[in-house]
Amino acid sequence: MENYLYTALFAPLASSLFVALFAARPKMLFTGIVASLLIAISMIASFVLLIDVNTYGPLHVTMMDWIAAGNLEVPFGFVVDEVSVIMMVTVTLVSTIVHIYSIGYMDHDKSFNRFFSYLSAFVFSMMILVMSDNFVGLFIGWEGVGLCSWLLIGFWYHKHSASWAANEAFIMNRIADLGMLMGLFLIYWTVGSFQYDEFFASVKTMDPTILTTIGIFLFIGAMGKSAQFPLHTWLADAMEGPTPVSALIHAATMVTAGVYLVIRCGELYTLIPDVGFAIASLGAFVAIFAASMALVNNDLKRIIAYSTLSQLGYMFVAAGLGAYWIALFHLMTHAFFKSLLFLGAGNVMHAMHDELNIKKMGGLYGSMKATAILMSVASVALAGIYPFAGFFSKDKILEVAFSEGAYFLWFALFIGAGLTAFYSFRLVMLVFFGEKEYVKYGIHPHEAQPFVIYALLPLGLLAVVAGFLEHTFEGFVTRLLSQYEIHIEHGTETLLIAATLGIALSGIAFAVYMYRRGGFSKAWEERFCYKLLSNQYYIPKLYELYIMRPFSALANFAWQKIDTKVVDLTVDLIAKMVYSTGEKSRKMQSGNLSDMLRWMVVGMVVLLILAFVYRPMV
Amino acid sequence: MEHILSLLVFFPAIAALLGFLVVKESIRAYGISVSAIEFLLSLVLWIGYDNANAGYQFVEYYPFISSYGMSYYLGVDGISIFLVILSTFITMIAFIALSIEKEIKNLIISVLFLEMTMVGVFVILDVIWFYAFWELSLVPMLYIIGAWGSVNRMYASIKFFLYTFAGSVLMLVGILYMGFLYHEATGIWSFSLPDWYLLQVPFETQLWLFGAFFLAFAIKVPMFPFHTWLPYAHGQAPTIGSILLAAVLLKMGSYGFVRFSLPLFPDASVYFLIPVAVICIIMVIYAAMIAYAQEDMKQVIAYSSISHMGIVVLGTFAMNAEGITGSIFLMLSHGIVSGALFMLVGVIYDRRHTKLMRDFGGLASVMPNFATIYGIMLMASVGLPLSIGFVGEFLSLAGFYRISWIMTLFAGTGIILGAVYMLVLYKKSFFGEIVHAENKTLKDLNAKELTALIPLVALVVILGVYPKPVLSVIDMSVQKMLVLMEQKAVEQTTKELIIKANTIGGTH
Amino acid sequence: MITLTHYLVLTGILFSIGLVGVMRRTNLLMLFFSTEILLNAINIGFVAVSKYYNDLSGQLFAFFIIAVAASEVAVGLGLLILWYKRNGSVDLNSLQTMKG
Amino acid sequence: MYEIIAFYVFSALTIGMFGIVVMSSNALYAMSALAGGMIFISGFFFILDAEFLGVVQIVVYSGAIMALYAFGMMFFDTTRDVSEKMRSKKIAYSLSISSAILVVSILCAPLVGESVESLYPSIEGVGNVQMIGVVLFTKYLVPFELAAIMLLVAMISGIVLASKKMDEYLAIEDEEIEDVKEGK
Amino acid sequence: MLEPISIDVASLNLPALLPMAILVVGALAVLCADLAVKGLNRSFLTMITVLFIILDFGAVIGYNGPSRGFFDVLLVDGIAMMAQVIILVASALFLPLSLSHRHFREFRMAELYALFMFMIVGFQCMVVSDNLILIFIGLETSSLALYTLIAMHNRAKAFEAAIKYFTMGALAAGFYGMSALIFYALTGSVEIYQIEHVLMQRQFEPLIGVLAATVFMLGALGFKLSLVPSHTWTPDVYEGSSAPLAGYMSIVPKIAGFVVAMRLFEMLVASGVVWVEHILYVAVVLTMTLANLTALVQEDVKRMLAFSSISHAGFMMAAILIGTTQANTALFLYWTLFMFTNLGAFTMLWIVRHRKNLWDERYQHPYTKFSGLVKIMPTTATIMGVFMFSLAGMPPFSVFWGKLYLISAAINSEYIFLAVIIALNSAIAVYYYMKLIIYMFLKEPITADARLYATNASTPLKVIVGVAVIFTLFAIVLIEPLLTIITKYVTASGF
Repeated sequence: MENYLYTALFAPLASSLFVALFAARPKMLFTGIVASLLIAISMIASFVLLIDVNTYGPLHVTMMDWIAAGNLEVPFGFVVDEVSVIMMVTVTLVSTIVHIYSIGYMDHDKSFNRFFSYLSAFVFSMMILVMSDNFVGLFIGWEGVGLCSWLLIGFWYHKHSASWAANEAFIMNRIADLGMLMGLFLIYWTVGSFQYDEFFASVKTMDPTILTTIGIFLFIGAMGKSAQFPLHTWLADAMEGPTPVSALIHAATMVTAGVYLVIRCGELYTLIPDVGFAIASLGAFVAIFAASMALVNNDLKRIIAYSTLSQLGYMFVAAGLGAYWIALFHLMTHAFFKSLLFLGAGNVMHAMHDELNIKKMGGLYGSMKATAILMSVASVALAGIYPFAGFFSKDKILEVAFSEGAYFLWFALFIGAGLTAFYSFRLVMLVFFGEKEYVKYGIHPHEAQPFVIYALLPLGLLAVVAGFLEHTFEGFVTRLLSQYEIHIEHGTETLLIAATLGIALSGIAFAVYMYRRGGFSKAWEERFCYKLLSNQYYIPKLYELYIMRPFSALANFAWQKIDTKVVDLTVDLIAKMVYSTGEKSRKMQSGNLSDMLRWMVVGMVVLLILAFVYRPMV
Repeated sequence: MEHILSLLVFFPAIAALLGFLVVKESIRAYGISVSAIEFLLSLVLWIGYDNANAGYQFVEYYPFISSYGMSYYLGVDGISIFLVILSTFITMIAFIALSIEKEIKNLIISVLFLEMTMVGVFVILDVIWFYAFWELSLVPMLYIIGAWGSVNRMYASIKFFLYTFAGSVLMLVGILYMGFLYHEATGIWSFSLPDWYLLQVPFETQLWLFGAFFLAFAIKVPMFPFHTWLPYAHGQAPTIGSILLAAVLLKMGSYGFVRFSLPLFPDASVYFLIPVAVICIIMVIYAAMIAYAQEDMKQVIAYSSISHMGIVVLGTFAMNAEGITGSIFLMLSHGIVSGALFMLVGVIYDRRHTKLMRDFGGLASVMPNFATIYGIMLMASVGLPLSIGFVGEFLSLAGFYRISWIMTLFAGTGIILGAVYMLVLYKKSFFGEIVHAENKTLKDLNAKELTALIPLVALVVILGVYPKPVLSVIDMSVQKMLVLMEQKAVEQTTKELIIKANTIGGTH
Repeated sequence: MITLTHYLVLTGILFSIGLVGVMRRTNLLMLFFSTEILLNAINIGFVAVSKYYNDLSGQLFAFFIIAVAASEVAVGLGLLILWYKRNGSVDLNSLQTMKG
Repeated sequence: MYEIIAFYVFSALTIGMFGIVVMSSNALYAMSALAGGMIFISGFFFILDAEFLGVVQIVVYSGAIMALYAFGMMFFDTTRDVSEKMRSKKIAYSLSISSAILVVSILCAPLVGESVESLYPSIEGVGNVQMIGVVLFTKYLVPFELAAIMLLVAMISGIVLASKKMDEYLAIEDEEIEDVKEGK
Repeated sequence: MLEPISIDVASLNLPALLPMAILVVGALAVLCADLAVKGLNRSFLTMITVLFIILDFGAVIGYNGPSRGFFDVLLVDGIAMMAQVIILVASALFLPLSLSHRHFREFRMAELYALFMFMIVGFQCMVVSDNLILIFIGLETSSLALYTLIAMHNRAKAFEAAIKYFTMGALAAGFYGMSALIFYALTGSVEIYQIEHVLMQRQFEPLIGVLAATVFMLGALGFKLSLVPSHTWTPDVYEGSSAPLAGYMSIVPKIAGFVVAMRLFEMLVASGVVWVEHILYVAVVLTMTLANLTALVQEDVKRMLAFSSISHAGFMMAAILIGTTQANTALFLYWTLFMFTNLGAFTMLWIVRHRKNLWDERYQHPYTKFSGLVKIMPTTATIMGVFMFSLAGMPPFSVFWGKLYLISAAINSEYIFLAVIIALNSAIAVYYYMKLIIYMFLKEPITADARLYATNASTPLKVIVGVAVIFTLFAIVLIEPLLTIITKYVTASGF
């Protein structure tokens, strides 16, 4: 049992370290293969664990002590229960596929080996994140994935934009992590331990205000990782990284860590519904906010990134409203089709020689059928059309919102669904159908190598069928997570489903219709709303203007003015003062004899005067 | 094992004296081997150290001015032992990495003297001797900075010397007054720390004495308004100087807080807790911002160490085992990490004779190993979990959270700002295209530098993954000290605060 | 009736005159004159007091002071001669090579 | 009665003389005035019936010291007026006046105590000279001897300083003095 | 009629006089020898003198009679013993500096040695008496001899120094006389213990008289001890006179003066006249601080040392101000340690003396002269550095322990503020000592010719430096025995 656990956990580490040995060397194919194999092993182990957990129940091991000081004790402990095992399976599955895919994708990259080392390292951190049995362990993974995403976004470090995006991502996450740390400290000083079980055991009896504080702090952490507003800007910029990275980290796994955290702390958030609702509202807002930005964007990957954002919003709505298993379910399905979508996009990029502007594509269907089909499948799933995976999970979330009586949220999500459908098919249309724009740029697209396509097939399959696992899934995870039954009478439910499907379909239809006729007129691009959206609501500009610039200005001020001109100068002034007093007192030493004699007399006279006038109490 | 401490202290000094007889060509080898032996000795010390015993071990006691209560009194406990090992270790590493040719003999000899003083400061238990070592440590440093530094070295060295010296004379007065108090109370003269621990000082007096000691330690650390000597010293000092300065000398100050301020003046420490914490927060944020504004790589690290020392002191004043243990561990980690970073800067400086970030860029592609190690150290410095940097920072902040969560929040911004300036540094100098032609031909780390750096990397990882053996040893002595503080505190509020700070749960 | 105070006042006056001379003379020779005045003034005082107390130590002190004065003159003149041989001047403004 | 007159006369004369010593710009006048003043001082000694001191005063001062000074003056040939350019007169005079006032006023104060019994009283019918002799050769023998040594020192000093040995090299610059000696 | 006086010789306690007698004999012997034999070699004269000093030393140590002698004119108490020991040791150590490599005129004259011994006699008389007359004559004897010795260096600056010293000395003598006169008028006695006795009787009334006497005495002794504002002669005289003599002046006349000051002022301070205490306080603080500040800006090492010795004297006055047994012990301890360090420092100056002022036309030992010395003569530079660190009060070199003990004395008698000022002053002082070290170790040499720096070196000088170094470095081991001895003597003499 434990061996499986350790295999699942450490195979990625082994792969990472092994490959790292060759990091500096030119490309070696075997590194990619070895890495993929090890990840695959980890995947198999995870599946075995899945079955075990299903039959024997959760598994909890403590590997060794880590930090111990005062009353504080943090072990390296791992727990494989229903939730974590689902995460493990998802993560390893997608990772394996991404690894294999990358062998093809990074084929021509000179830092091939380095890439795999980073990628496996990421998987390792992600595994720690999901498997740890305490908050600090989770924090290790939390920071670890942050580091790996930094490395991978900045993988092509010679590109200024890439390294910039990497730093942005890291720093944004750090901001959130601070909040999380605070949460951890509060937990420690209230419970005296970081263990999940001990914490959840005592939440019932805790002072609600403390609970609320903890909840908020932890969610701030989640916001960072899951790029919720206002910490969302890094995700779009993170698309600077290689596409497989975007697929794995910024779509399937890492960004969902925040959701995972909230799900993990379900018992906490159920006790503080207000915070939960706030989370849900934020999620709903992000869902529609991100979707709107996706509408007008012309960058292939950014569109998908925004859609990821909005899907994360959906998950938070579910989690916030207490439907943890549904959030988890959507997390899983989303992982499948979104990574598929990204990997497809990767193929397209290769075909287009890293051209990302979808306006310059079109009509690729002819040259790359397989990719086209896969991406369309993924898009359909994303749009949430029956019977694709997206439908089941997403529709549930809408129902949850409805049944909770949060009609406003429901409406937001409802609109979001429509937008999602529209932009995903806008993308499909612009890329695969319509005019062959790329001819103008003299590009001859070609399909990716077969094994890459085969690698994608499982994802495609899952994107189609994953939805039907709904009930088994529910049964499985609700052993741990709180049950959530939707109490809407059947009629309304069907109505809702119909409505959702309707809006999704109409979105698709509209997209197809518009872009068959060559898309919108240029006039639209002059409109304010268009500008607003294409500039991401000017938020990055705001950050630039009101945070980064002032900060560096302030820093310079602190250095050049305060530190050198005030603090240091005072010190030097004191020294100078002493020295100049010396110079003055030097005049006394005129070397003239009668001055010397006079000084003696002066001394005497002064003292005599004092003798007369100054009489302290004797 | 009887006199191992005396051996540890005076072996380098004797070696230094003999060093005068060694010829210039082989002096470097001599230095390395001496420091290696010293390091092994310190390891022997650790092996022989009884982990179950929180008190002083390997104690040596010889009265030498008995009429005035001065004695030669050595001993280590969990608080000091690792600092000793750190000193010997860093000295050895610095010697290995040494790349100076000019008058290397004098350099090595003075560094060996410096090592004596460093070890001495950490193991001595007689306060007069402590002061002696404390002051003596300035002399070799003055020489190192002033003789092998860069353009503005005179100013830097004089500033360093005078500033720190001026700071510590008041400590001398404080020490003597403390001795006087002890004599008043017991009728016998004694300057040995363990005796002083048993002395209950009246509250008012504590405040003054705390101030007298505080100034010396604050300047050494250096704390906020007294920090300006540090950038100059680091900016001008040769690599080895910066390494020793950042890795060990700064720790003397924070060590002083743990060793003297807290246990001797618990009430004053608690009384001044908030002001000190505020200063620490200013240090953390302010220094981090200034570090961001720097153009000189070395200055960035210099200011970053100010910022980190802020967290160290904060942890010290958390008044609970978590915080103090954490801060001591953070001293070690900061010693290793900043030492390594300065060494790395030295590496690039030897090649390019500039430390300005704008002269670099794209180094990652020409010097991959260098970039990797730099990256690892950088991550350790921003406190990434599983790296040595995290443990101490986490514990210190966790500890101080018990005192005030809002202050912890502010101090915590250090981890954000730290990431900011460090990553910006890394981006500016390692990422991007290679703009300067002369950077295209840079050699990657050579064997010598690797041998110096690999151990540091190894430590960063090992202690990051398994700090427990170190922590538990420190923790024991710290808890002993806390109990002592709680017992000898004269004010009721102090007792309460210390007890509260060390208990889980309750109000916040 | 002449009391002790008369003599002491006289001493004071003479002493002050000596001081004046010490301060205003720049010719070293005459400066030495003034120092003699100081000592003489004190002598008067001593003798007067000894008379008042009818005690001899005062007179003896005066006696020794005279001896001191004599020897001082010898040494002083010796130095002065040296200086004069060298600089051809006995003005104290001429010895200002050392200052600061 | 005559004591009063004598006192005032002598005081007037002494003060006048010393005034000249301090003020006159002619060294010759100054010196003669000094001599005169000292002789008048011996007058006070006689009034205070300290004959011995009076005699010593006349002999030592007017004899020895004045002779020395006279030689000195001839040596320096300061017989004509000396031109003294005094620095910062104001300070000098203000200091002089203030010090004068202070010293005098202090000495005006009733310093002497009544109940003080004398340690070495002069006995009735024994002359001052004899008494002094007695005390000098008992109690004050050591100071006396030391004074002798002091005079010896003074003598040696005078000889050394004024001797040929010293001015052998006075003509030459500092640096060269040792050069010459190296030759030996 | 006067009946004949009969005095029992035993009651005179002649042994108390023996030490001085020895030196007088010695001096006369030297003079006669010089008359008999022409051109005696300086080494012979030096060694003879040293031998006489040693004899004297033996007599001092060996003395174990009653503390009073010779109709109570002599007072051989503990502090007198200590002071004499310091005086004699210092003399014996400084005199051999005449045996330098270059031949200096003055050291070939027998008179110098005679005067030297007479001077010592004078100092001894100062310290072994509490009779103002004897003190006065001792003072004058030593001073007159000293003036001559200075002048005998036979340089223009030497004459200037001598004349300045002499003239101010004459004024100081006037002050001394005035003070003695007032004391005499107050008490009808010229012996300190009597004065104390009577003043106690009169409850220090009239106070103004006591204060005035104190003021004049402060003026007189202040000149000897170079207290502000009577310190102005010190740097000039040190600069003008030869290095050995300067070093000697920084030690011996001062310790003699300190003893007198202890006898007088501690009586007054203890008398509870707060005024005196305050005045001394001010004088002490001024002396320490002003001298330090002026020393900061000096360009010449010798002048710097002069100012530094002024400020050290200030520390000593602080000890007298405090006046406890520990303080007085600290005074002697400090001065012993200071003696060795200063001996070394000035001897180094003497060694590196070059007949031409190559580096600066005004100064003989400007800082620039020493720049980069470590590259030219490492050992010399290191030794000089040791002395500088010691003077700066850097542990564990000798002076530090004196300072330590002094500060603790201040603290133990609740003079916290004074202690702080002393500490701060030593912090300021570090700068100018450090300056020399900076020049020697951190700067580049101007002329890399080692011979320029060794023109005056000779074996005896090196030996003396060696002694000084040893004492400076290993002072730690001396502290305990020194403390015990000094404390014994000081307490014995009731201070």
